[in-house]
Amino acid sequence: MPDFVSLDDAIKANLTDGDVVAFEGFTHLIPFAAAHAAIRAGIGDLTLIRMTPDIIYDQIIGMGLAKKLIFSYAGNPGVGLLRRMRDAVENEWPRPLQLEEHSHAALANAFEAGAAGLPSAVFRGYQGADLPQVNPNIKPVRCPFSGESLVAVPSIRPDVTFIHGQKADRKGNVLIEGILGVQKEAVLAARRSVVTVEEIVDNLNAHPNACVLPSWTVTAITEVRGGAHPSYTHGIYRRDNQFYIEWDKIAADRKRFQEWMEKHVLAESEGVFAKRIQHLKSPRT
Amino acid sequence: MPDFVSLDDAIKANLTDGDVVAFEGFTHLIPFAAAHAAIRAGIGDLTLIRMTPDIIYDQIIGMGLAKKLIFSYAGNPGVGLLRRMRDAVENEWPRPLQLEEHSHAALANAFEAGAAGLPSAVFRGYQGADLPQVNPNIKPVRCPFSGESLVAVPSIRPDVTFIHGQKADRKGNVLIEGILGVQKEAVLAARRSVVTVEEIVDNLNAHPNACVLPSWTVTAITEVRGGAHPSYTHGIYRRDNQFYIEWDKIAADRKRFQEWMEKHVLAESEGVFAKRIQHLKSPRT
Amino acid sequence: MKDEPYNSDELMTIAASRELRNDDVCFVGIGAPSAACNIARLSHAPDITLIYESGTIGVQPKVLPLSIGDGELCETALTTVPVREMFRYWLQGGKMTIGFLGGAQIDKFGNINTTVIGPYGKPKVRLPGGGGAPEIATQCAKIFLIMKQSKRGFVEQVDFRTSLGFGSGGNARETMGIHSSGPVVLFTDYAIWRPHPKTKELTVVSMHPGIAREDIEATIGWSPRFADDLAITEMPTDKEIQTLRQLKAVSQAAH
Amino acid sequence: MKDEPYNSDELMTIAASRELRNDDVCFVGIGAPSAACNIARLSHAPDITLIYESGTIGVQPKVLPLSIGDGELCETALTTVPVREMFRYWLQGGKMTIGFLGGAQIDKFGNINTTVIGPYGKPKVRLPGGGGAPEIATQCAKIFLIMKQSKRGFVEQVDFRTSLGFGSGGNARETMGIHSSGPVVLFTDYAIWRPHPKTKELTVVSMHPGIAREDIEATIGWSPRFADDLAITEMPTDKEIQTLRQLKAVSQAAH
Repeated sequence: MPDFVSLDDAIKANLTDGDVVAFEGFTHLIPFAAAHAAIRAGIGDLTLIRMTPDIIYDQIIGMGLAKKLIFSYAGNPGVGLLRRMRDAVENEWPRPLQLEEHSHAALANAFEAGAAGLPSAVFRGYQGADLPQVNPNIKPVRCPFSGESLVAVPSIRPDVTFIHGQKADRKGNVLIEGILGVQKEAVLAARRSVVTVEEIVDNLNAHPNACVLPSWTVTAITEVRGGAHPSYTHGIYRRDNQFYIEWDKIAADRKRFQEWMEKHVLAESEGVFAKRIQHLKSPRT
Repeated sequence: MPDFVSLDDAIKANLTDGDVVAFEGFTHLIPFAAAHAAIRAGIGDLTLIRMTPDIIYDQIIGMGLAKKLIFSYAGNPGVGLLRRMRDAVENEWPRPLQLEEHSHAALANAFEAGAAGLPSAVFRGYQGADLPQVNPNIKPVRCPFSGESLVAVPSIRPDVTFIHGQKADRKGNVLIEGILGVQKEAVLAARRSVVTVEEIVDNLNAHPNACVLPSWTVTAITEVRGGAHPSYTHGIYRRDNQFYIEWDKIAADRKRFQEWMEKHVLAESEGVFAKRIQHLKSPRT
Repeated sequence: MKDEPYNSDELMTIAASRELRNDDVCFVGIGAPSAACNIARLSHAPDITLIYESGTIGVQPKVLPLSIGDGELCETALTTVPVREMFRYWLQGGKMTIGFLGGAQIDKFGNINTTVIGPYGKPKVRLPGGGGAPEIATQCAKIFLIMKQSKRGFVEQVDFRTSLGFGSGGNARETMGIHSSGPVVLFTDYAIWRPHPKTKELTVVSMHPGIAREDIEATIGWSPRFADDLAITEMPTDKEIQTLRQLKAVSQAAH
Repeated sequence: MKDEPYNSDELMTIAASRELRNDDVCFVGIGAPSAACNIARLSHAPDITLIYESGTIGVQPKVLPLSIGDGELCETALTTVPVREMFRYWLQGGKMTIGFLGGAQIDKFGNINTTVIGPYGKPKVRLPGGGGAPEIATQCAKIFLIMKQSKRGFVEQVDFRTSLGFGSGGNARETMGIHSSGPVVLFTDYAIWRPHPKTKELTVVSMHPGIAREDIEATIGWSPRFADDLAITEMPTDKEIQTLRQLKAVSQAAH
């Protein structure tokens, strides 16, 4: 059974300087509250993994807490580039950032292979693309039956995965609904996992084939209402698209970024997330 | 959009002598009505694929319509052996039957690879087991990163897959709920697919992450109430465990088997399935 | 083109929407592809299947999503599958008839760069990277390219080949063992381009109304080829333009 | 043993149930393993996680299933996953603490045959085959064996090694690169056996009440080893026997 603890305690017990960590979420259910708690705790030298690093990784990188990024698409979705991440890559500010770059297909397969306990994932990919020339972690393999040339990438096994879900029950089983991303894989592939949920309930009332993580696959659970904001939680509140557009301006300037982080992350606590979603609550359609 | 046709027409249009065919279902949702229609049509020289060949394959084999079986567990689940299949393997009655035998893990991976458009599946399996010595379709492969020795099996790409589902809507989208087996993979991996459903409805009312096959992945759809009997349809009728126990006696004797098939399969039509489930209707718990 | 009842961006999107069919299964990206697909769905192709890489299959959004994972997509989808499944069963499994691509740079063979401007190890501009593109480019049956023309974007050689078009042209795809068609058309704000049947060089086959060859040459970083039987792109109909503008207005209000 | 308040089959099942813990995650097969797991769940291990290969995770059946896919399993499960996922994420992914195996033949190193009696190509008896067993045997942290003793079943050499026990004994598993423990215990209707720490030969460590060494020797196809400190298996408690019989009665009535 997972520990039901405060978010700060969950971070303290599960995230350490130098860890390989995935804060997963595919546009939906991005664990912002957990990432902000990690930033407040100042845990650094992290290797960050995510298919779609967006604002939270821009924030962690901008705060100088990451040494490496494993990713497949680093953008502010629908808005533009990640300006803090660019600054780190192009100007080494506030510190250099190593990149290990893949395609979505590769990383989705790599998470799957991690959950499946395999050392690598085999798929058909990167045909005619340049990435295999700059990433030694993409290797050709041959199908022993057809002779076809396929590619392999190492599986992903984070030290710790953070995700956000709709509900947990009191035994610690977690329900996720809507756009699922690779969160189930990220949890099952990780040594430890921390889940923030909108609500802890008596009964999940889940569809038999819904995405449920059994309690014994989860290390710690914390209730944080609005914990995915400005991302969203299907059925509970909408994506704060306005904030994503605004972030482009905040992140454009180092000083403005630092002031914003000081005020809205460092000087805050996770309680603020419930307030941030007040205007975004949506009825389930 | 799939054709909405009678079961006999769906068989005629999609199953031919010599085809590689999967009637999939994992204890739940086994497409008995479709298999019986195929037997009535007398289509033979089939290569049958299924993880858990049970009574329907015992019937097809006993009727002399199969030349080969690709499988991982051939039993009457919870009851015993498949006596018609044994008779074919041990005594070549009514004709010889080639076997290609795998483990469940191997076939589940092979269906997955088929759905994923890959020529083979790679997994960790068969360690210390004898099957790789008698099945040339199990080959060692090496992880290019860790050097670990893994195994590969060819992916499965049936000519045609038959499955049974709860509902289809009028556009031909299909909903499956409960124990899912490898049916989604079997349909996506196949050149053609035929789906029998309990009911054709206006709206599937499906959970967002339920197992739904879009209309354009399905070749033909037929409404057959009770079409999985003596297997079951979650939420609609229970498994006829009594019949599975009885089958052991029917299949024990060649003559009794033939008489039973004559009376209950050859002389019947799919309409009989609705009657067979009358005493098994269960409220959803 | 200020006085026209449409602008060139709108025609680019509308021209793309016209080539989509009712039985297409499209792997849709955000922006112009999303608009083109939804105009097709709201006009001549009501049953077109739209799939976003977030795992949403058969979406029917009322507003255009800002991201590929907006709630609107899941709420209107036929079904939503895990991302692993999206890339394995639906993209690699060969279920998509059409994929859309565009990027920061494109060359005459439709190879695209969305990774870096400058050298990979020390980029002048670090772009978002490939995302789904490397596999979309080879695993969808056909590729529709959409991209606005500019000297900066239409280059002799891309700095990094994020996704394959026709490589060095000719039968380069076939020699790599790739069976899909690759880019069958490129929609820009000036013209419609199609690959030459043999060389595979993208060739202007239709210029938008009011556009001259010189306009195109002035915005392309190589010497572009024009088809012998050069057409003029049909103007948007009132219905097309209304559908697009309404969709954009609703979407802007929603975000 | 007719006059005993229990029979030897019942003790076999109950002895297995006693070694299951509240935090175990069990890959359960039909028959005795299913009964043992559910007795544990209904007595000392209420939170034990039971998983059936049909994809049902965390089941709490009121009646024992006849097949590994009875409706009862899905209806009482925490969640039901596709079979692909069951074998990849949950079994191969190393989530199971205990797997149960038994079969038509077993040898002194716990290797098991459920494939054929006689040669593979021309079998005397064609058995069902391995199903999940080949991977269960190596991918669960520990294996519990359950099998009734008989000269036919307990053989010097299995006709076909469907699933690995300790191979030829000693550190055979380690040399194959396998990190799981393999069979840590064998429950029969006569005794409890455990592997010798070095040779890994299954050794009788506890005989059921009323059983003599000769009874065991008469039902084993090799010369079985007995531990120095041989115990006598604890008799079933009233509660254990009641729980088992109630479960079986309810199940028989249901099928």
